[in-house]
Amino acid sequence: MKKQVLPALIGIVVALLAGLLILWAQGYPPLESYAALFSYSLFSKFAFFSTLDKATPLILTGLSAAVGFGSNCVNLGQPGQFLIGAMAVTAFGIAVDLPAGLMIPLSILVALVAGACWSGIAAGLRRRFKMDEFITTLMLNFIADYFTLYLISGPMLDKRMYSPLTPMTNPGAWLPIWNGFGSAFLVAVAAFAVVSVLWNRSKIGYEWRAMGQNPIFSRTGGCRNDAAYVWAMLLSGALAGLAGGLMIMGGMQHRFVKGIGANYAWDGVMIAIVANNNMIATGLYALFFSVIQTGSMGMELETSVPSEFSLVLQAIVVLFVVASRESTRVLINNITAELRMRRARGRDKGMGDGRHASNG
Amino acid sequence: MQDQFIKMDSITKIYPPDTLALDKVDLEIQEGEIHSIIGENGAGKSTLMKVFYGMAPPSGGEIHFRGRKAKFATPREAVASGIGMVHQEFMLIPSYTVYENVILGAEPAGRFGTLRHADTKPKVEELVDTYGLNIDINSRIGDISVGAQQKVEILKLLYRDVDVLIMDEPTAALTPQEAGELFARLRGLNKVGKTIIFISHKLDEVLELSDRITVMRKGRRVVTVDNRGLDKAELARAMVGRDVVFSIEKAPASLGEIVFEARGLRYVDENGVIRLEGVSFDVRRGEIVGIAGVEGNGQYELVQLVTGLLSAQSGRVFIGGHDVTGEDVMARRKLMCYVPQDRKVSGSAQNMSLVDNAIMTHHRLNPEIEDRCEALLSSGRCRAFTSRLVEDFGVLVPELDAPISSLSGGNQQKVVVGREFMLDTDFILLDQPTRGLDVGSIEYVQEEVVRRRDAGAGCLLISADLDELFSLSDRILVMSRGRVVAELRPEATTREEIGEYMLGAKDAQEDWRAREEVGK
Amino acid sequence: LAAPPRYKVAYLINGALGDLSFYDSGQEGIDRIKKELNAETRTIECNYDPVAYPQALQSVVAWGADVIFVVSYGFEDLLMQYADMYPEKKWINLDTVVQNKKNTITNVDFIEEEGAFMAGVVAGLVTTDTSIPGVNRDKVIGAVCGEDDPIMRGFLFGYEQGAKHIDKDVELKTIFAGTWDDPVRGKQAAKQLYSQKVDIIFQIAALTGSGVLEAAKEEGKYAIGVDSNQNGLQPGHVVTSMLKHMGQSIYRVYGTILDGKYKPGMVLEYGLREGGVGLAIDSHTKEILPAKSLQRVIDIENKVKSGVIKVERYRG
Amino acid sequence: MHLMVEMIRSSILSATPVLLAGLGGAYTFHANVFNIAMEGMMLIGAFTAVAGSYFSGSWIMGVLSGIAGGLVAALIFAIFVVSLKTDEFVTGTALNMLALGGTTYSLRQLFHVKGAFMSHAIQSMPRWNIPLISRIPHLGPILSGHPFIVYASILLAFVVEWHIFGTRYGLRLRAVGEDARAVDSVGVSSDRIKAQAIIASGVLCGLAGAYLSLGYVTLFSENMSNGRGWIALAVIILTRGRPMGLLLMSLVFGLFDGLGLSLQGTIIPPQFTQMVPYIATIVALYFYSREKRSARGGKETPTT
Ligand SMILES: Nc1ncnc2c1ncn2[C@@H]1O[C@H](COP(=O)(O)OP(=O)(O)OP(=O)(O)O)[C@@H](O)[C@H]1O
Ligand SMILES: Nc1ncnc2c1ncn2[C@@H]1O[C@H](COP(=O)(O)OP(=O)(O)OP(=O)(O)O)[C@@H](O)[C@H]1O
Ligand SMILES: [Mg+2]
Ligand SMILES: [Mg+2]
Repeated sequence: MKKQVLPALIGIVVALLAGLLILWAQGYPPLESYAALFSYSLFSKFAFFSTLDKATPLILTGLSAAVGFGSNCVNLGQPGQFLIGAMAVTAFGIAVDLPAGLMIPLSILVALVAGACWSGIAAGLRRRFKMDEFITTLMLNFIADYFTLYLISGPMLDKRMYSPLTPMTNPGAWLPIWNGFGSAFLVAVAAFAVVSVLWNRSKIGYEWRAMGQNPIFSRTGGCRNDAAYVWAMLLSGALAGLAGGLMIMGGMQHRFVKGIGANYAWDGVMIAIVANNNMIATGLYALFFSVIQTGSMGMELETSVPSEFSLVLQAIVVLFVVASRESTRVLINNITAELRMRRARGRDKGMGDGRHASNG
Repeated sequence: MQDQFIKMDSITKIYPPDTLALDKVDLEIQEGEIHSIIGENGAGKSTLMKVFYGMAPPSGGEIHFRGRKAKFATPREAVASGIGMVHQEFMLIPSYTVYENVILGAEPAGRFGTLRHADTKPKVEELVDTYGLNIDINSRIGDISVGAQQKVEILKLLYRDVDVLIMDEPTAALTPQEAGELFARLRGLNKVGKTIIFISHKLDEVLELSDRITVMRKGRRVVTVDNRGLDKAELARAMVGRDVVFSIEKAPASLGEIVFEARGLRYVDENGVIRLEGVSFDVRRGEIVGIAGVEGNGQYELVQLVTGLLSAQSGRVFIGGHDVTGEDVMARRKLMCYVPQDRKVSGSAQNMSLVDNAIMTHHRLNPEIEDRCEALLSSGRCRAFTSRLVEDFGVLVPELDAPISSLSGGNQQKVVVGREFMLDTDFILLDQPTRGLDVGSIEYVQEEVVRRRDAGAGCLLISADLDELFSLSDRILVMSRGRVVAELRPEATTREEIGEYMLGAKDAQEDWRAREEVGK
Repeated sequence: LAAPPRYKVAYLINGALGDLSFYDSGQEGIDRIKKELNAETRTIECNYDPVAYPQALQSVVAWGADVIFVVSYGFEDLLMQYADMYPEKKWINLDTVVQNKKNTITNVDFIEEEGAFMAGVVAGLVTTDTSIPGVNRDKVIGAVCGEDDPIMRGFLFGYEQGAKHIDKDVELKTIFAGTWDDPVRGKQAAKQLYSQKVDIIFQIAALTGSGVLEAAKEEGKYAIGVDSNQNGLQPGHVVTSMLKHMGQSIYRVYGTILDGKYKPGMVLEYGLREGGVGLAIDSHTKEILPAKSLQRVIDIENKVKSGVIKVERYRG
Repeated sequence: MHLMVEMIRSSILSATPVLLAGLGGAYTFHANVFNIAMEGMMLIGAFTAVAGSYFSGSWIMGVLSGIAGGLVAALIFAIFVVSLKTDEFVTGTALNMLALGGTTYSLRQLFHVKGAFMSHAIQSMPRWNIPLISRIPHLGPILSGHPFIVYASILLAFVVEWHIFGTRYGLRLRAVGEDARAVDSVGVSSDRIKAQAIIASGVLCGLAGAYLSLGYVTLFSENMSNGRGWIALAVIILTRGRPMGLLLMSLVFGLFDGLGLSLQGTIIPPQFTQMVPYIATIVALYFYSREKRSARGGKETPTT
């Protein structure tokens, strides 16, 4: 972990500097823009809470991807699982009306199960027919996309509305907002805690990690890889589903709106890979990405920097962090090697030349 | 200077971050000699040759070749100067044919790089004939035996018409017969003027073959001697820096009840090839049963069937009196330890920490490392467990949280062996437990196995190393083409006899007689 | 002549600029009030991301906007809440009708059925007139839509009415491309329609529609643009464009604010008569449509404006 | 023109970008480089092609700069993956993101538009009318009148087939994919072969992008590759990187792509018809995996 912090910091700093350079080259005031970036994401209560709101889905999709990749399941189906989770919660919240005390836990459960079912399809196809989950999950994304679109523009359309969206869920399913702070974030934090413990401390978590590092090793050691694979896929899907569900339960909209998935799922994939599937790092990068995304609106307002800039910035961060992870290691190794070489030379001078011992 | 064919001067190599693989090594090799290099694992033999061959840039030092300063930046330049190397691990493309492997990197090509085989194929065929290699150049590498693959590696060098052949541990996976054949071939090449550099752990081979011998230890050249009336023990001492016991001393076996039994195992693989047929034998408490055989004759499948990684089409497996035929790996691991042959691939996860590698299998079976909640593992207890393993098995480690890849191969192997032995079961399956280890580590692992046997465990030992089989086993089974073709007692047989069984030269009739003899 | 007061004006849209029609047309209006009316303007795009909606509203308020033009598909509820929280600001909601408790939102509702009706009239005239080069004998017209939503349905509803007004036998074939931003797919859809005897296609698909226009040119057939004047994009093949004068409406509403005639809580229905929607008729149109037909278009337009012809609305 | 004819014609057209990208990906596939950056390379190629054509006023320059765009993306990918040894998956994903953000951002900076850039100054690829064939009824419209890249890509499939399976480079390429060290040991730099394969994939993906923005339509729009790189990746895996298989499968994909649109007007809601290509890919994968299973003797070996 400690070894990861330095390259990550180097990568982030270099990427932010590169961003600064791009802004400057394009004629935007770079420092002012960055000031706007941070002040619209951190330096006011509302800004900070917005950042947490944005971080909520990112944390969950990030965890989803980390669990998947970390245990050697290439689940790229977060977008689909996200949508299905959101849709299931919407349908549940419209159809069922119970007090909040019941409604909220049940809705969370529904989101988890729905997401897990969607990834479960891919897991099943893999187990049963050996079909690569990497392709099936990708294709299931498109299918989920069109399927939910069908629902919101047909059977579940709110007839009074102008664009494809469903009616609101019953208020029992709404997560409270306390003074601007969306409690959905707490659900994400709880999920983070549970998944971290599961991942780092539990037996199945150990098997997932072992399978992720070397499936032959874990299989030889007696781990039931097939079962572990299915559980990892289900958990991964459930987390993405929860991310979708919280979009409906949290915030102020409480309905399934077209485009609700936005880029959260893909961002989660990015986050997991810069974090190298480490849970704590996933949480931190989710927060960091959410700062960039939230702040980009501030840059647009204050210094007219197009909001696409945040996309560029994120990609640069990923590339630089990944590159610096590799190159700092190589660099440190080479420096150590050089020192060692020098030491060896110094030693020889001190000791004289005693190495031509015998030559037969 | 003229007579100096190859002269390495003060070669140093540091692998980042701080593995000093070569420490100012000087070495001279004369034209036309067979020069052996011996040394423990990690002594730097391979590295020295890789530096010479242009595969690893040296950190310091100079190389002179034919009196001229040579600095090969890539193997291509080395090859162009007439130097060829057969690596410790074969460098062959399994899905390619022999011919394609031979020409790879020096392909005959016409316009736009189109391959042209018209002239080359006959040339390769001719080489095969001239040197009596006896292989079909159109068969796929994946389909031919290890011995034949070895020949392909040599053929690659002949095709490139090299003058210097570097052979890095070529005999590791060969039968005695195949090794003998290889030596004859090398001598033949030597006669037509080729210089041969030969690397091996096996002192007998080296003494048999070489003109001169260089001993390396811990990245330094210890000594170079002419091979005249040399003594094996002396060489060994030079290698490890202390006296080495060549044969493990062990008390006669005191047999207990049957702890493992295989009954009529048959396995047909995905391609419909019969890999195992009617394999039946048992192992008793207090004995070590060795299995000899040329690689690829069913040992791999046997191990997989015993551990439960594969399931047999027919036949049953009993461990400790339980029928485990339908059980999965974990259920069987309660009853058996298993030291897999490839510690890097199946014995460990190189990027995981020492602790995470040490608790594999124990995590389900050993309540000692559980947390209060049964589904969780206690990290403190896992560490304590690992410390105990490290202590009991004398593993040299920097810290428990370091990735296992930061340990040397020998120490990694100790972790694997220790982990398995700590399962403390009555049946032990060892698959090539000492392959690639140095003399010191081999000694350690072998002694540990004997200790377990004396404590009443039954061991099944699969090994390609006949010396090991002879010194450890109480009984030796020979496998050939998926069958157990002989059951022999080490004190009543010879290497050559076993070799004949391994190659299938002896037939089944004799085999049965041999079995009956032992049965008495 | 004193310069008008320097208001802070925000244009907040649920989607993104660059559709070459709806949102962009609104942006034109914003640019105009910036240039001509001394406003300080900002545009916020939410890129269809629901999490961005509350943040966008909050940011606009934080920035200190006085006048907020908003396209609020998908966050109507939020808009109501914010309008109630900040009643002193001028909230102008475009293209839909949203009413908050304090009734401070002014809505600009476009009667797109009327515009689409006129597009249908033109399509009907083209497909029934075999003297126009490339027009076949079958009376089939087409439409390529983006995604399926109520506004789309409204367009189609008006379009079909218009065509049937010319000739009861005209048949309408529709393809939903399923996306607003894939011209490649739009072109593919259009080509399929043209291969099914369609003479003229009404594109109601934002960016996807630019593929439709290209297909028209390639096939030697005709198309009708949408939202802004696209007649010049493929000259000779785009007969007309159905305009939704977003920009003009924004300019007009902003004008009432400067005049002091602005009243919060209104629903401004901008149809043909009010100039909220209409057809772009220019030299490109005249090149394709015979003068007689053109005259008929103008007659019908006047009848709609004067209420002689009643165009039914989708949500009747 | 008949709907059938139009369907076949349009399937050829929409198969082309998938085929081109797929041929590029075949190189990386055989070099065992997991190239998920094809989507991004294509997008960058589409953008630079339009920019090149717009500023130079020549479609040839447009195509060349499309190729150059793909090339630059490939160089970035190669530097990271081959030189810095970063993970292919990570780098590819980041590159896709960079391509999406970068092209959108540049669209605004360079052309001051959002969403899409159209202009009469963009020169599109000329279409080739094949003299005799174009007059054959039905067949004529199917085979004739396409941008030249359509023909080039079919030809290219044969060239790539020859290049990968019949030349010195191909022999080395496939060897690198199987065991890079073995190739290094005979004095051929496997890194170099890998880099070349990545570059080849970049060039072909750039060409695919140029086809999208200058051949199929004449404009650039945000995210205009729109998943075609992913489809290409799926097709490569399904055909195991064989150019002839790619040719066939991308046509099949093109057909399903068009089918999705034309199934509308039946009672199936449009959203379901739009799923057709993706469902078809899953079905294809099912058959592919079944074939793989039965090639192994049909017997499942338990993996626990
Ligand atoms: N690629 C590498 N990176 C880092 N260290 C290495 C590398 N290859 C070898 N080493 C280390 O260099 C030292 C010398 O290794 P080398 O392979 O030359 O030994 P060897 O004498 O050939 O041993 P063996 O008998 O096991 O083949 C060992 O400590 C080894 O661990
Ligand atoms: N690619 C590598 N990068 C860094 N270090 C390596 C590499 N390969 C080997 N090493 C280092 O070399 C040592 C062991 O290497 P290796 O596995 O080659 O040894 P071995 O020959 O199998 O075993 P031993 O030398 O202990 O008998 C360890 O210290 C390991 O960290
Ligand atoms: Mg070694
Ligand atoms: Mg070695």
